[in-house]
Amino acid sequence: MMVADYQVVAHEEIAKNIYEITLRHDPLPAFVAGQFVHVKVDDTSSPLLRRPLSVARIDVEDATITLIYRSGGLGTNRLTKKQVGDTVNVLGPLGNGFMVDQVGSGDHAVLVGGGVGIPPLYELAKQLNERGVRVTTILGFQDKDTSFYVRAFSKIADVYVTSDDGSIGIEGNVSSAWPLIKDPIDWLFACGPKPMLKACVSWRNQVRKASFVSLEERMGCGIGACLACVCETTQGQRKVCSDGPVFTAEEVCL
Amino acid sequence: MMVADYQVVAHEEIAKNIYEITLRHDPLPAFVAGQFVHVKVDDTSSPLLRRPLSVARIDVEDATITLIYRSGGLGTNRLTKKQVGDTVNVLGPLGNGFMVDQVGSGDHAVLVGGGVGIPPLYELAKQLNERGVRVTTILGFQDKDTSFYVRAFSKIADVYVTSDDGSIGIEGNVSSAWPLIKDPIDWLFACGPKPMLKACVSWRNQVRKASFVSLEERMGCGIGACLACVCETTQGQRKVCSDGPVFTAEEVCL
Amino acid sequence: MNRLQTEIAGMTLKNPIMPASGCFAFGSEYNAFYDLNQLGAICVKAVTPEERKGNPTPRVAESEAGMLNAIGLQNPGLEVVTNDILPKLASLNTSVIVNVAGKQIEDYEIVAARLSNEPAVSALELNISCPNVKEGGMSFGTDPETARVLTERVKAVSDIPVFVKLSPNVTDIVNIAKAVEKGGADGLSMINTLLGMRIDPKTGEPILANGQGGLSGPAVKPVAIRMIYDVSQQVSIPIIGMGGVQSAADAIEFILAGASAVAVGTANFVNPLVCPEIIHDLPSWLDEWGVDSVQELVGRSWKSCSATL
Amino acid sequence: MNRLQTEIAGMTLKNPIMPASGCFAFGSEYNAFYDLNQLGAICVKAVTPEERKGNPTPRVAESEAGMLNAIGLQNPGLEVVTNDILPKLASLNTSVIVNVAGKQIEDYEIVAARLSNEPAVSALELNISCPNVKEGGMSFGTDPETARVLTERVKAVSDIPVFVKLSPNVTDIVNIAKAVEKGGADGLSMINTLLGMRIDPKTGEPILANGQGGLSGPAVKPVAIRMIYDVSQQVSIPIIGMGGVQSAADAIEFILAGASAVAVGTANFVNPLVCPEIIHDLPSWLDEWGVDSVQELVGRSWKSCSATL
Ligand SMILES: Cc1cc2nc3c(=O)[nH]c(=O)nc-3n(C[C@H](O)[C@H](O)[C@H](O)COP(=O)(O)OP(=O)(O)OC[C@H]3O[C@@H](n4cnc5c(N)ncnc54)[C@H](O)[C@@H]3O)c2cc1C
Ligand SMILES: Cc1cc2nc3c(=O)[nH]c(=O)nc-3n(C[C@H](O)[C@H](O)[C@H](O)COP(=O)(O)OP(=O)(O)OC[C@H]3O[C@@H](n4cnc5c(N)ncnc54)[C@H](O)[C@@H]3O)c2cc1C
Ligand SMILES: Cc1cc2nc3c(=O)[nH]c(=O)nc-3n(C[C@H](O)[C@H](O)[C@H](O)COP(=O)(O)O)c2cc1C
Ligand SMILES: Cc1cc2nc3c(=O)[nH]c(=O)nc-3n(C[C@H](O)[C@H](O)[C@H](O)COP(=O)(O)O)c2cc1C
Ligand code: FES
Ligand code: FES
Repeated sequence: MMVADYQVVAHEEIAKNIYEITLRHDPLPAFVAGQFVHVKVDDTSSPLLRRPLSVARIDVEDATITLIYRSGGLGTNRLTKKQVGDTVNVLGPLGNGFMVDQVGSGDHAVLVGGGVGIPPLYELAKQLNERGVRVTTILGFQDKDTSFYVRAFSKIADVYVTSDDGSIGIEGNVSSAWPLIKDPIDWLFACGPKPMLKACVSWRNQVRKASFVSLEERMGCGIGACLACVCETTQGQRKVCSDGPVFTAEEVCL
Repeated sequence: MMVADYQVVAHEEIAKNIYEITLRHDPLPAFVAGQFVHVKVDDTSSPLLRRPLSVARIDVEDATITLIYRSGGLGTNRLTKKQVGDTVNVLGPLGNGFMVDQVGSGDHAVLVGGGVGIPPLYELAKQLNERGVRVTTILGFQDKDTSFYVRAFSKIADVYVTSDDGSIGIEGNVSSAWPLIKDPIDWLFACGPKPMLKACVSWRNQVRKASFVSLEERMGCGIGACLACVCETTQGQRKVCSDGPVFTAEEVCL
Repeated sequence: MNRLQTEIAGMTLKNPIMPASGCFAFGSEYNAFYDLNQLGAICVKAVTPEERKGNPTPRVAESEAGMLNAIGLQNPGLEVVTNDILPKLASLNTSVIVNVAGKQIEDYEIVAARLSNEPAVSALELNISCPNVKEGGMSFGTDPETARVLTERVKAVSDIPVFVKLSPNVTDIVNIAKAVEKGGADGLSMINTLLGMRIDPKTGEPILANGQGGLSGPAVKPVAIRMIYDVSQQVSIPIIGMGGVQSAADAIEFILAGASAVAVGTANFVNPLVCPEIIHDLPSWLDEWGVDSVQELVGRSWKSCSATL
Repeated sequence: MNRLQTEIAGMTLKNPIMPASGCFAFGSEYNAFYDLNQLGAICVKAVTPEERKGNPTPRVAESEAGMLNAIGLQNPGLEVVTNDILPKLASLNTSVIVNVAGKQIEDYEIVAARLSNEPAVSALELNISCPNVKEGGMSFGTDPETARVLTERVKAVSDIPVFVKLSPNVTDIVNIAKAVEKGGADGLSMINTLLGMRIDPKTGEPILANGQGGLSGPAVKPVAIRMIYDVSQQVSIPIIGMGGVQSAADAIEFILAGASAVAVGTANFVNPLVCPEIIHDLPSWLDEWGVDSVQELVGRSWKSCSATL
């Protein structure tokens, strides 16, 4: 965990209001898939707070991380202004990330993502694929215009796509694709809006080994000091930023 | 008077913490030497208020104005970040400006400027020179590093330079150069810190036609609506932003 | 049908947006940018019985997302305002609300009595944040009983609606609001500025010549929203909301909190076109909400939907 | 000689900078960024007699140059704090100030009595902005008499310095400060957060699950400066100043206004290194002022120079 200025080495709009930004810091701290960074999008007080964004790609050799974010609010709109060569202040890596180590070669892992919950699943899919894990992904989008990374996932995973209006993939949400996965599932990883996570938690009995969900909560510090981001778990209140964002489907109370 | 986004066509540091920025808007509203613009240096609330900056050059053909400013505070520091191609929101032209029309060909005008009070005098000198007026300038700087536009003035005026530490020109403030002007003076125009303006006002009896000073005051609206920027004059309270910034040496009470 | 039409204290405004007092002088400056008849109303600078010079300069200081002002009620006095300034506003096709200030109750009475007969004036707004000289300098706006008496006495001499502008610098604004309602106010304006101060770290001197001043701008918005939300549920007179409004989204936030109309102050300095821009953007917010009239959104944050639909 | 050394309420701090309560948990998180022994003191999260779950989420909302929080005093309770958490802080070579909260005076007494015997604890800070259940929900911090009694009773059971943290949501903070001084407080902390609210313009729902919350950050700085300036001239106990501090320049502004020490809250979230950075930058400000010790600048905005030099 450290705070440092990262240099923007690439930044583009890859779908409607969806941006991909690649940031370099050499040496790059050790990032784990599923962790996030807390980004200061500007050096003034507007906006004041950092923005939590998941790490979508980690390139150790290149000393870069890639984030994928949806612009819309004050902070993310501001972030879109950053140009190659500019710096962005990054606090991270934060959170626990996905426990990839336990997933064995030959296991079947299903990754379910909705909207801007998809980014952290990409690095996860990549790492699982490298470990010889069979990866299936369900990617849920609002519509075709806001869809991204479908081709990238296709290279390393079986991909089901859903969209609310059917303009890409199956019409409906990720639940429409779930029954289509016929092979036994060993692991389930999910990240996205709360209703989606609830569905995933409800599927956990169909999963042979373990199911994990990554939560979102409004944050202050991002490091466990302010208690803004608590969630209820079977072990009592936990902090999404430092105890999570990844929890087991068993422990979270959504 | 209008408010519009101007495009940055040039921007560089021309002396220590002194920047020259050229802004284009086509069509360019009619600017008068000595007027100022109220600049929003950022589209967020940081800083909230606009910054008043004098117009140092007006290029009607090119549809540009040039501002020269000292960076130091929140707003001017932010302004330094603007790059060629970016836009800057400009409210202007504001204020009354210098009354150049009355100055006749062959008259002798002395322009006294201190620090960032010098910029508006450049356009004034240019216009007076074009009208066939003989122009003498006294430019007072802190030191050599923060001096600017000496050569530019030299092309159109007799120039006396002073600096607090003597690192450029005469050691001392503008008062040290005043006695060196031997020829009769018809007009006096001054812009700079208050003590300098006080000195200029005290010299007004040595001036045959009229003396003018341009004032600075903290501003809110810049257009006469908030009453932030009043000054005392022989005609009662006046607003620096809309009744000034230029006042006659007779009327101001400094 | 005009979806933005706003009925407030017996006045019909073409929309709920107006400049806030003190930020718009008497209107003529902004007239250079747009037709003032677009505005729901115009709220002009505080008027006192006699001319006031105001405070020495600097009168403004900046702070993060805010500004401090200590103008000090500079105005040419009741005579000049009535004879020279108001006649110019008489031809406007929008309501003019005149802000009234004073050091003792009599001051308010004098100004109100005179202005309430001026055809150019649609309503009065009593600025009760000024120090009350008779009561030893404590402002009228901090004691419920004083505020009630002031309201009552001004109401007795006014034939037009009277709004009372509340100071946020109090422990219990609901109490003051209720007292003012009891005194007969036709409406409330809230909030005035928060008392604040900046000191120059290099000199140790206050930046304002007056030492302290009033904080306005986006920085104070959450305080304004909280107060309007609390007060609007406890009084039945309408509220003109203000404090940091910069956009139509902000105006909607105020309306949802419980304001019937919205005044824009500091933002005019940042963007002279802010009022017409907000007015222009409001209808799309009504579309987003699926309502016909902006008035359906007043207090929607605490009113159940069924109550207003 | 340590130019930043600060004597306050009988404690000697190596410098006047400390994190503010609630923004630093119990310190361990920021320990990953720097050695906590650099800090003048550490002020930890509010402790109540029993465990508190706090409020539902969202607990924070952003506003211009500020944030609202409604954490709701979540803490593991006095037992766990004393047994499990404080021992970890005992080895620190800096002062630990524990923030104390409660719903009735007895709560404060219980926590204070116990903590004042803990070697790890150097001082207490009473958070009197909490609603007072016995007095019907009005906070302890809004009534001078209640604040005085609370202070007196806590002082009676405490062997260590007691700071009382004042709420800014009052008409007359000088009155409360004087009452608390009369009650025997060793010092004041000011200011706590301003009550505020944000409503989502798209849904009409408050952004905070709790509805309202406390505004902190740069937005509130002018209010804090004003209150410290006013109070420091009227009491003779020292003040820990806070509210929007982000830089050494801000800290100097607080000190010039009258604060003897300065706490940094929200800014830690923006920049985890802000406290050591401020400490690092302070000496150059002393150079600029030409003073040997930071303590010479306390209250310099209103003390004449000759009094302190
Ligand atoms: C652990 C974590 C990982 C995330 N990863 C991604 C990602 O990879 N890509 C992506 O697009 N988004 C991600 N999000 C959501 C992202 O943080 C918000 O979309 C973003 O903060 C909104 O900022 P804004 O400036 O657009 O909105 P504003 O409306 O200006 O935000 C105001 C405040 O609310 C907070 N906020 C608003 N929406 C959310 C939200 N959904 N979750 C948390 N805080 C919010 C902001 O952080 C800020 O403090 C993640 C959130 C968390 C908690
Ligand atoms: C009519 C006029 C013309 C000016 N022309 C020039 C120019 O051509 N070049 C130049 O460098 N400067 C000029 N100034 C001064 C310039 O406006 C200030 O230096 C600038 O506003 C400081 O902003 P900041 O962000 O650096 O400082 P900050 O400290 O961030 O400013 C805080 C607030 O104080 C105000 N302020 C601070 N210093 C001054 C000042 N000296 N005068 C007025 N307001 C101030 C700012 O506008 C802002 O509202 C002019 C001022 C006026 C009134
Ligand atoms: C420069 C200035 C002058 C003001 N003068 C007055 C005034 O004369 N009477 C009054 O009631 N309020 C006055 N106010 C307060 C505003 O009307 C308004 O209540 C406050 O600024 C909050 O709104 P804002 O944040 O949109 O500016 C003034 C505010 C400013 C900034
Ligand atoms: C997330 C958060 C939690 C807080 N918790 C407490 C608390 O438990 N007790 C307390 O007295 N003040 C608490 N405060 C108030 C701060 O200590 C401080 O007084 C206030 O935030 C102003 O300082 P700042 O602007 O630097 O944050 C909290 C503030 C924040 C932002
Ligand atoms: S964001 Fe502060 S504890 Fe999680
Ligand atoms: S700045 Fe508003 S009147 Fe001059």
